[in-house]
Amino acid sequence: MSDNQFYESLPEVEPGHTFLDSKELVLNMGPQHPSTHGVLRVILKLDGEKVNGLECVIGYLHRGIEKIAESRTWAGFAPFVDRLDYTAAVSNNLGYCMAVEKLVGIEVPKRAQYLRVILTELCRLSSHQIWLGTHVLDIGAVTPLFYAFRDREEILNVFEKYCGARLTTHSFRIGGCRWDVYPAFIKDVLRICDDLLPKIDEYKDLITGNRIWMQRTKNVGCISADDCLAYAITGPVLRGSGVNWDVRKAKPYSSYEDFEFDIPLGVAGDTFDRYLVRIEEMRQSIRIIRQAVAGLPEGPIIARVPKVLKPPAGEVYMSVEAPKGELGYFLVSDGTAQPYRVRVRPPSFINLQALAKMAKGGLVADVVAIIGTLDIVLGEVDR
Amino acid sequence: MKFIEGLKKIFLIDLFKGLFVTFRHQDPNDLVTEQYPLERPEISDRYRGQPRLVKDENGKMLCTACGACALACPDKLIKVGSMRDPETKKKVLTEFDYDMGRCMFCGLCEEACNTGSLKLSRDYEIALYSRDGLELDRKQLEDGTSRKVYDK
Amino acid sequence: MEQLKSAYGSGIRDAATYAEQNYLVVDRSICHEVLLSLYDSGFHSLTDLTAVHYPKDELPFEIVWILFSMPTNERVRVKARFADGEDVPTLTDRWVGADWLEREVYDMFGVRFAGHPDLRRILLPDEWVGFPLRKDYGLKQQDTVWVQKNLGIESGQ
Amino acid sequence: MINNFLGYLHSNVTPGEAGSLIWVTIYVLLVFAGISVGVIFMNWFERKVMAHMQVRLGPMRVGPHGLLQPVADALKLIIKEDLTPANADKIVFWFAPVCVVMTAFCTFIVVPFGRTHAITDMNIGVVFMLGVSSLGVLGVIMAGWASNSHYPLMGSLRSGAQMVSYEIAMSMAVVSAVMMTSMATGTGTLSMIGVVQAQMQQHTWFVFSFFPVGLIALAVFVIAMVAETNRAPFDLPEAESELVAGFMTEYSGFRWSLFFLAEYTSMMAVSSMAVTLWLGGWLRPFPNLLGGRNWDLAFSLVPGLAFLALAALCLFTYTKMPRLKSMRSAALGLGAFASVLGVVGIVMLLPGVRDRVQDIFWFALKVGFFMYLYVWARTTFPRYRFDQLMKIGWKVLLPISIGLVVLTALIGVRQELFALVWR
Repeated sequence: MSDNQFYESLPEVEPGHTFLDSKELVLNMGPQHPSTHGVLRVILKLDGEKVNGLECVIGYLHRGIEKIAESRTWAGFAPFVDRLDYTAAVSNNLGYCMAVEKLVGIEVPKRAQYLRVILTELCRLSSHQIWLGTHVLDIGAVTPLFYAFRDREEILNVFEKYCGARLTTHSFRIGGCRWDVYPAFIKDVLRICDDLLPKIDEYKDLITGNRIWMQRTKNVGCISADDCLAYAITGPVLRGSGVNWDVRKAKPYSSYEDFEFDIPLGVAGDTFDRYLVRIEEMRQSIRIIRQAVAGLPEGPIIARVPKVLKPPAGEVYMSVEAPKGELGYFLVSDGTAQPYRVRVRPPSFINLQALAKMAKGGLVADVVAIIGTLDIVLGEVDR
Repeated sequence: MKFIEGLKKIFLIDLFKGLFVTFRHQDPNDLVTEQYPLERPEISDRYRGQPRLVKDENGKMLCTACGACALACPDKLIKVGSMRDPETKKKVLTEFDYDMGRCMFCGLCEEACNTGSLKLSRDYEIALYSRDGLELDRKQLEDGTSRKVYDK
Repeated sequence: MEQLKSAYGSGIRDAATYAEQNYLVVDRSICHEVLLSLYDSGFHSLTDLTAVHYPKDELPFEIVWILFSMPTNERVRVKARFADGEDVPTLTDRWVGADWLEREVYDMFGVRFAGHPDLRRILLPDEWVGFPLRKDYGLKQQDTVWVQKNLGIESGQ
Repeated sequence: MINNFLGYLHSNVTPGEAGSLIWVTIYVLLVFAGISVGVIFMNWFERKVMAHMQVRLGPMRVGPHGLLQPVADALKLIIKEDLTPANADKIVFWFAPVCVVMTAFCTFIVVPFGRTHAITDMNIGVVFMLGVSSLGVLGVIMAGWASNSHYPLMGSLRSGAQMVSYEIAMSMAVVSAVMMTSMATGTGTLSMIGVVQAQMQQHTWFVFSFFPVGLIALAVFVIAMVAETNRAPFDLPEAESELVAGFMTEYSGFRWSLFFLAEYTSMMAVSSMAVTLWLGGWLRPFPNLLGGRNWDLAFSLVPGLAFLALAALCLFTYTKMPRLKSMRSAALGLGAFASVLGVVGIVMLLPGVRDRVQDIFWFALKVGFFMYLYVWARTTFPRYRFDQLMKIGWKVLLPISIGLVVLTALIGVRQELFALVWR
């Protein structure tokens, strides 16, 4: 439905209408808008301040990653997966490598599994810090963005020292990890854990306790638990509505069962609960990192994998708890060195569906808050 | 407890707490800005920057023109030209060009090279004003391209 | 899994587990009932819906539904083969989340979904011709008509 | 010519009252130039303070520590192309910024920087100030309407509603302050200089008189003041996350800088009003507690010493600057700036100049505190939603301020009340 079709579909002014009855104002929160976290276009049908209807137009960042996969080798496709959710490249990589390992049936050595857990949890911290900075910025407070990005800088330095790149890390290979730990790795990671805890409490004074923040986020964008299930929403948004489901607990992978951590749950399913869930998740990630670093076993970091990988014909669906939700890979292989079909189950794409339902009836300012709390990344929505 | 909450609400305690957090952050040694041309960032030695063909100590080429890197590269950016040396019957590298314009620095070529001659160096200042300077030929790969470094 | 097999005997082609993931291959005529019965037995959230294109078979499009049941923490994959141009029954009545997923499969494969509220392209521009994820759609191929009209350039390459 | 000029210097009455036309025009130009310098400094001050609170450095490249940044901004805005949207309403589009700037500057006619340092001493000074500061709303709505596009229209309507609803709370707080002026002499005064003199006679700043009432009145005024100038937690009209830039979206170049100038000027005007009414305008701290000759002398030295300290700070950073060819011009600039500050400091220590300058320095210091408060609030607080903003304006601030007026009145006449009751 191109623009003019959309505008024609608006109700004509019936004869009974007087000039004072406000016809709906169609506002275009266009692809390049300061608070749509990327190239998302939201067509708002407004009655004054209230949002009557909302429609998302996506596809501006569509690069056709699933088509590219069909002409790359299994190992050659791994760097492309970093570009999906570019704020959490490590967990995309982990998901893809584990899916291929399950397809081929490779057993990853224990040390590589622990190393992968440490790096994924660090990546979850950095993704949550980006979310915190931009979400609070959309609601008006300018400073937390800089505190969150300053803390994130430490994590990016560890990524750079470990695998050579800060954002598109391409840190794992099929069968394990590419590099072993650099000498000061353990010291850096523990320093990050110790530095971050007081900083998270600082956010409590600056934001959580702030009455303006509470008024802007309490019962805004509410969604009930069974709506979440109907929309197949996963991740912090689901846990914000009180559903106790996390892929790391439900279907443990990469030796997550060795670590004990609890899953924060919200109660009312509004923006404030999701905020608390993510802040608590950052604390839990630090707990996991500490246990993983303490229990890092010795041994090889990569299993024996043939140079040109030809997995047996078959298909497999493997999902990982990415910072945004359940990131799944459905791989179909026909026995050749190139994947036959790679389907990425993007959590942001499916969570974004609920935006129309959550934003209905709210105000324009709430639409911005809800986009922030859904924590969508357009690289993953458009693929 | 309700009464204390009420008092806190009246005297805007939560707002003042927020104010003191921002005030506390003002002391100079907290500032993190790095003024780039003067203070240069320190780069880790595993950094994946501009590709380079490495020579061993006495200047002999390590590359045996086997083409493993050209195969491993997902975007087919590397073209290796070689001719067979009549008496030693071994391949000798004639020309090697690397299109850095489309490279995503994933490091798969460095991994595939078994003689360790193709390395992604720690050079991160590779910006240019025009796109054609990005197709690196063999000579540029060996002794590196010197980009103009600004000091202010 | 077993009681489903008994209920639909002929319709279910194959119910097996590959790499300890159980999946059902179902005949396209009864796939809707199988899915609804799965819904009633607890599989309330539709994790994923996608399609795979086998150009050489006579029923080229294989639609894959991945369902997940929260109470029993179990995941099942239901697959059904469809001919080109044949309508697939939509799931948006039971699983609201299927709306965008079905639109994306239509956008990428051209498989129409009967009963879908507003089936149109979701990722590609509306007037785009061709369905990219089909095997016969070239990697570098573009809808040059659309590109010239809207972007005013010769072609992407 | 010279002697009547010197005569003005020694006159102990404001130029307006003195009635000499030339002296008034000179003084008007002087005050407006001072305000513009204040706006330029405020531009640099806000960016630097906000940056330091956000663990970053702020402008450092343009001149030493970004000192030339405001000049660069002003130059850029003047050179930039000045667009007028397609079918915008030309005249209204042109007049809107002019109207906003005019009202912002008019409020400074009555602001007293010292006993004799005010353009004129109107006997209805406070009412005049309130009236003119509420004219700014017209300019904002004109700007929104003339830009002829969705975002500015919604932004201007929002800010219009916001300014109107907070004005009432503001004026009620002002009423309670003005009532306090009549405590000692029995007859209150509306003139700004009169208010400060009343505080002088009552030996207390109105903030501290009848302990809770003055403080609450100032708090209500500060909140309303922040909302009046669309700043900090109430900056909804130019909330970039929703309305891109509110009513200023369609403006560019010089016209946009007029809005920018008007915003800072109205911030200064409203905070100088708060200073005059509650914090004893140009009075030095503890005028009566620490009265007497030597205290006066000590306090009069403070301005000069302050400027010398600033000069020393600049010299200190000059020595710490890295020795680089490219940085040499910046270092020289900093050195020159430090010497200028030093000279000004010494001049201020001369006896003749000292007591003249003292009033202006204390007034500027107090207004500076409010400016710091603005910037501090802007970095810390998230933004209110529009309906919450109106709820606070009408349901919270207004009742409190009206209650204040009643309370001040009751406390004011407490003797008569007791007398009535006991008898």
